[in-house]
Amino acid sequence: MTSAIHGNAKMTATATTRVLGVLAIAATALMTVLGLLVSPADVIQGEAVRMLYIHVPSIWIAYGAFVLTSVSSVLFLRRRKRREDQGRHYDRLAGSAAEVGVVFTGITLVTGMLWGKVTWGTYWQWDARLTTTVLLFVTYLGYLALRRLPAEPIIRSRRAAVMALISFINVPIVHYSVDWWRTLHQKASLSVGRRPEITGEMYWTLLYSALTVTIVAAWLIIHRYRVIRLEELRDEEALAALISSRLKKDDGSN
Amino acid sequence: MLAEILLVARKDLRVEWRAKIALGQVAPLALLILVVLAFALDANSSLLELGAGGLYWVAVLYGGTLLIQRSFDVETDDGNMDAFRMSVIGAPSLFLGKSLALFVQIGLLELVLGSGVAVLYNVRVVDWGLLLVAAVAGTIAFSVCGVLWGVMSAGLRVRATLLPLLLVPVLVPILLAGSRAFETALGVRADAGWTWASLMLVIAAVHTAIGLGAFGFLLEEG
Amino acid sequence: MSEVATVVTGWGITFIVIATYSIWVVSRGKIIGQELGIGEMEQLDARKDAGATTDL
Amino acid sequence: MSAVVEFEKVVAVAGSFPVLTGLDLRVDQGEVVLLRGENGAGKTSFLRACAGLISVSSGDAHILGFDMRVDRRAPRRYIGLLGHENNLYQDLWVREHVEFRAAAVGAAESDTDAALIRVGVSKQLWTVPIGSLSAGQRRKVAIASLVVGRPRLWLLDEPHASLDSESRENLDVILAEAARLGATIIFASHESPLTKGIASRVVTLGGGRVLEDSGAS
Repeated sequence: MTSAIHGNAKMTATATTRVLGVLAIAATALMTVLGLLVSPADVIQGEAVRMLYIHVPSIWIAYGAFVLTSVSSVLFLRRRKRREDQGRHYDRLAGSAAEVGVVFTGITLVTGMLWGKVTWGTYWQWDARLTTTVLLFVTYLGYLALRRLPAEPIIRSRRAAVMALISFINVPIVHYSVDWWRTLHQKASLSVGRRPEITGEMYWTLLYSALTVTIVAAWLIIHRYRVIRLEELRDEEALAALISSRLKKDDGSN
Repeated sequence: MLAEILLVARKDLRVEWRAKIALGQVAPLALLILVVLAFALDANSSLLELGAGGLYWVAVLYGGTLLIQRSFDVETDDGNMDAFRMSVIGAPSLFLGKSLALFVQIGLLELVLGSGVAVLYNVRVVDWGLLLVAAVAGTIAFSVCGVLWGVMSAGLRVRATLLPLLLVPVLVPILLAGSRAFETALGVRADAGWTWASLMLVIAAVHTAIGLGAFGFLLEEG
Repeated sequence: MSEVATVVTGWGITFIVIATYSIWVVSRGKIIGQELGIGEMEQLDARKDAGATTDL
Repeated sequence: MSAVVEFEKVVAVAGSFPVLTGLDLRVDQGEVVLLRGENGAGKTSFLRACAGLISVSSGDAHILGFDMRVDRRAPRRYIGLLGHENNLYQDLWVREHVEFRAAAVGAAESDTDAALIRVGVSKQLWTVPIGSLSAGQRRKVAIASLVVGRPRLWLLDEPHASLDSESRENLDVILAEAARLGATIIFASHESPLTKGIASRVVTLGGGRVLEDSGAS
């Protein structure tokens, strides 16, 4: 994926992403057929189980995206001095992965709440996983807010990278504290609807959905990366024009 | 290094002593929050007693965030950040010095709030040791996180709104652990208060380590 | 809401979100690309057939 | 004479605006350089680049022998910078502030009183909050905070702003003496007729470059 991004930073479309895009649409269509029509209803959960084909892969991919953000941020901090682009490649990767991660975390929350309404009878309960996920969502929304602020590109990238690392370190702390909180107070919570045994056709459908979501996410990250790159190119071009116009003006006045 | 830390902390505390923002404005406001929270719960005394630990930390979060803002408003005012960067004080000392000053200020705020909770919510302390350890650990974590995020949002136009957004998710485990530990210390819950308190110490240590490593890096411009 | 309606709502929201986000990303790329004059792929890569302008 | 400032084709960018566009300048020890130029000519940016507060994106920059592209923090301890803003803690008392600045740059706190007297801050103001001072008095406190650190390189941005004529002359005396003792002084000013006197060299900036240099060899 890195090479696909790298070699074509100057284009808005390439053969690779076009193939990936077509693949994403085809895979999604098949996923819809498999998930909504072909796969059977669950014995316990009935039709609601079909929500999990979106819900579960979404959170997997969200976590994957956040890991990518963190790894890119570490690479940014470590390599920025040695690289010609001052590590901005990693910064762009971190930013685009985080945004896609936030989108999929949002999808996880919405589908999870709908699933909960059918299965538990309530949209929300203070389940450890739900609580952690919503905190994850807010944390990375903050990260994106920090990235959006006007600042010198290098300062902004630096701040963002540090924040990405702190957030990543914080995820397990949040998770374990919330998890521990809930397990200590099981009585207080509603009886948690058991997640269904996923076997046979359901298992394969879930696995296939995960593959589909991965393709979609990869395509999104690549394109988002390019948009960031294009924005930077636009700024650089404007800057170069400014420098040359300033130089010309001074030469003229001399 | 210790001398540098104390120099920075002394300066911050002296600024506070002269201006009296923490004691004169933030503490009364935080007390007011305690009153408003009682309104929200319809002054139900048994609910208030049960929730005292959590409500205390909510009020600390509110007042502490204001103190963190103030701590960095002082540095960004009149271009002070430049003088900060031009000084010979090392970044780790700056970080620890500012954290120490915030620790003292938030600690004072907590003393006021603690008395407020004791009076308004009618609580009794059954384990002073736990209460103290949890309060100290929570305050350390609060201070170091505050300085870390404070410098990150310093000089930004939108820092008044951005700082809480960045700070609160990181502080969630502290608030959670603090609330539980206080509940045990106040005798409303027999749970593992000490384990929560030690979790708070671990979190405080983690963020101190991050701050020591990242502060200098975040302080520089361009 | 019935189970089926809930499932359809969940999938529907997901599709709408992903589609909206994709369109936003792609169109933003196109707009800036055009500003910079490096937009379409076939301008850079002559081997591709001219019909492949739609960016996926 | 050793070079204190050596800039070759320096380009610096602030935000997305080029503030220095290939600036060449060499300043030797003991020189008193007056920077002139219109608003936006790059005077402030040049001073900040000398202090290492903005980074050099291309070109070669050395301050006091330190390569600014390697570590722009290294020379800071020898530099006194006075910007447009006074860098004062409004809530502190005058003397407390100067003491803190002295300690923060590694100078002796005991020099505070001498510095305040030198700059002409009257004694009854020493225990007054800075926020309650007039603009001119604040400027003097800022200058005292610089004097106390005995910098080897003084970077002053409109140092005479809001000072009365007596204080201006006093500041010129202080600067001239510092230069005699081996310090290098670079200051920006619009009001050249008033301040040209102490300058040994006048450099005019424009568009982020040197347009005119009275001391160019």
